[in-house]
Amino acid sequence: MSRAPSRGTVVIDAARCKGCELCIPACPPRVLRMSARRNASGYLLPELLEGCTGCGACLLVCPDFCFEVYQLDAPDAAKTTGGIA
Amino acid sequence: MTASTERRLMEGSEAIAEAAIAAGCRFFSGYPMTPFTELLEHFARRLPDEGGACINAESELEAIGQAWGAAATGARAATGSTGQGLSLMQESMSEITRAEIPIVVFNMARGQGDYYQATRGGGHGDYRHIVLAPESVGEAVRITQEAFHLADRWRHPVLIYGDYLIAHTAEAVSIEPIDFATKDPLPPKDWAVDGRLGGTGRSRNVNPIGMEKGSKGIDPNRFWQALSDKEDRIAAAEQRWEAIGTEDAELLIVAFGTLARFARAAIRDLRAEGLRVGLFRPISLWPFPSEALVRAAAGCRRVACLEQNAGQMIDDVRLALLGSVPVVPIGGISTDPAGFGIGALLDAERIAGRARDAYHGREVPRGVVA
Amino acid sequence: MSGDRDAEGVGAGDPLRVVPTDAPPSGACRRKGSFTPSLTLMGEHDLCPGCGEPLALRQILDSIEALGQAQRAIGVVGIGCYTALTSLMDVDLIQALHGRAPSVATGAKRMRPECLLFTLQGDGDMVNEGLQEVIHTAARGENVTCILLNNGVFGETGGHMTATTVLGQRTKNSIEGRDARLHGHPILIGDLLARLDGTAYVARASVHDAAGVARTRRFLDRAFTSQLKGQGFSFVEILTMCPTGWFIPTAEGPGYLDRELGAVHEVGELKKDGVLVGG
Amino acid sequence: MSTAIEREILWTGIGGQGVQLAAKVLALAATREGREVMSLGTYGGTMRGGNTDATVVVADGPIQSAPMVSRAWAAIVVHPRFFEPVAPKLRAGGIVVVDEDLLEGTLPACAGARLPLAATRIAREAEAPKAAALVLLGAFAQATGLVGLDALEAGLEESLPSYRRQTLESNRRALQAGAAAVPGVSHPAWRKEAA
Repeated sequence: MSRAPSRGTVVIDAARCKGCELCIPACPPRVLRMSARRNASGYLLPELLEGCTGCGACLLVCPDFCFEVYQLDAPDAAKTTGGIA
Repeated sequence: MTASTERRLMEGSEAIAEAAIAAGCRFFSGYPMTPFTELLEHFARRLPDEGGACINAESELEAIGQAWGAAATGARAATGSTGQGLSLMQESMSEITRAEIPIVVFNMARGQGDYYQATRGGGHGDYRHIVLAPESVGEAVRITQEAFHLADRWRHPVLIYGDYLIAHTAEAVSIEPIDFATKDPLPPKDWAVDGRLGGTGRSRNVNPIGMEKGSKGIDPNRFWQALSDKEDRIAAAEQRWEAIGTEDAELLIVAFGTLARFARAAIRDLRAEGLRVGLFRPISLWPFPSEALVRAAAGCRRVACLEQNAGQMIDDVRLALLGSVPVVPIGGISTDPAGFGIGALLDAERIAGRARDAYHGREVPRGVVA
Repeated sequence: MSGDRDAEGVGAGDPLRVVPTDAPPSGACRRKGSFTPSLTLMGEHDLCPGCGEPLALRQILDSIEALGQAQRAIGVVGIGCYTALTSLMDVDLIQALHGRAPSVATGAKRMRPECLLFTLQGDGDMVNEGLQEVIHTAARGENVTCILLNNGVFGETGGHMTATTVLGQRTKNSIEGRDARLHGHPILIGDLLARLDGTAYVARASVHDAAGVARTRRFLDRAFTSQLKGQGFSFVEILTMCPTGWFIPTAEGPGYLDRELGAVHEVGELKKDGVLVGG
Repeated sequence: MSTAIEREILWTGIGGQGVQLAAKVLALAATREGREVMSLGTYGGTMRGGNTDATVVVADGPIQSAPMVSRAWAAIVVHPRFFEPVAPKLRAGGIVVVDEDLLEGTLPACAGARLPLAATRIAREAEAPKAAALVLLGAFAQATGLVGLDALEAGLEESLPSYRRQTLESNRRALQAGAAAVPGVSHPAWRKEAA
């Protein structure tokens, strides 16, 4: 599965997340998926893959206000900021 | 037409509506029901002229909800019904009291059977609200205005317990705005909602459970204890009564509302016969003027409780006197076929007869007074 | 539904690169949307995972802010799970009794006509206990906006049948599914209100996906605008997920909402500028 | 004890005769003259055809009576059908004004001087056939001096709702005709009786 370079990215407030998974199918480029990581409350957390478009769909469907959405000025800038987790 | 200070013949309903408007009431809502109906009619006719609003609600449930919303914005607002409609309002009465919303509620009752409803409250939870019972149209004019002051003074509902006679009797009265606030300044309504503080972090929430903004938990215990403490202060500060001829009375009649007027007329005759009879009239039914009653009854051989019901106020009379003086009920159930509370008990001679029996230690008849 | 849901199956040896999400990007960028909605005092609340009500709340508050009404809005909140959201809403509020919010909003609006008045009610609140109040408020043409969060169950009591529960829907007191013979038919409140002469704007939205949420926002904007124009009663019904009350996994909430409730309570605008849509 | 003179007037008749209007005119007139006034109308379940009663209390000081009185100084009997419970309330020294045209047999015995009046005929002759109650009121006022005729006429004008204005003149004639049918003050209202 090939991914387009990221044109946007998100910050996830992991402490607030309740692991409901609503963001996963809501993401148009399908770059959100559930990880094996859990927050302090024990909820499984989503993680972001390359290819985010910054569309903000995740923000719209997140009941716990966990997402902050950024549009990158230069495509793929996300890769340079974080690298592989 | 604006509120008139000229002396005019007015039915109680009209006089009360005019007094409310003179006190600054700008919102009224109600559902027609005899003998409350004319109060609604007068507000409907007059409030639009005063820049206010009167709504013919779909039910008493809605009527009190609308008054609630109006009062929550800081406006002086009122609603009312007869006891039956007040029953429907009890859930809101409880919540409004606990949300500390100052409204005035009129019970143009069908007789005196709503004493428990008025003073104990038919709603849920711990709450008491002020209850004032005028005996005449003239007194209703003053009490109505005072009710709006007390509501704002304490951020608390005030119920006015009237009846068919208060609503329908016409008296020559003048409606002059009474200034209560100069002697007893009102606190600012800095709790009311006007929308202006939205987004500032200081927006308001008028609610009955102690919900505070910016914090997830609520603390109803603390909130309701504070309300209870306030009610204790009201109970100490707002007792009202009238005592007549109690200095030498051997028999003390206790009566409230218009029935006290019949007792007053009866006592005039009894005194003419040489019987030493006095009258104690609670004006505030909650808080009940217990200490004043104890003082008034101090030298009496007997206390006669006159009320037009199966015996409700007598609980408060007995609680006040704690067995120090024998208490005899001399009223009873008494209404007309329509159930409006125009019973045979509303007769000064009959009351004089019952008081005479009580005076002389004879048995007073019980049961329906027909 | 996405096949990525098997969370335990992904992780370290995955060939796809995971982008860190714990801090804003360091490069040149533009923030497009922030965590918490406009007009909130905090981002946290105690509603269940997968609940649709906070999604609706976000759109309501964002709409009020965007329309420049932040300092003129008064909300009247009914009794339901959403009542807990009052602690985070930074607009003036009146807490009403179950079902009574339209009446309370009426009184407030009459005394403060300059304010934007809205109610926040659930289906149990508005369509069960408060049905007559919302109908009469609409029929009077009160210039207020009533907002219904409709999930077809009493969420707060743990998933019981309401007046909007659809036929076949399992609830704790219709355990074999709502049966018209036993439990009667659901009330389509939006359709009912649209037929009243006093209503100016009536719409039904759903927050089951991002497009639905965006549509919800458009409908809210139009309802509030209608009120600001003084057109009369406006109404937005928002279908929301309640996976807890529906007894399904959170991730299945949007699909269930769209497939079951959405099939009966159809999404769309029912009345605009006082005229029935398609009528 | 108050030294005020307090006059209780009981009205009785059948719904539709204008009893409530006439009682209101009396109360308004007395208010105009600066008296203390209290009045209460009561009627049975039916608006027309049933009993209709009113109590008007007029005093020259604070009123001691309750809105419904056990004893009355005067009665105005617009129709005698429901007079029976009223009769025992009347005190000696008072006055009972009766429309004798409507008498069916004899009026129940009662205290107070009887002032019979052919009110129905007088009203008809005054071309105010529906206003016999006002004829009785005019006569009562003339016989007692409780209120002046001018105040009654002003009260009449005040009492009529806008949709009844066309009846003002005929009603005024009825008041005047009633007053003219009585020679003068026979039962002065404002003179205190000997105890």
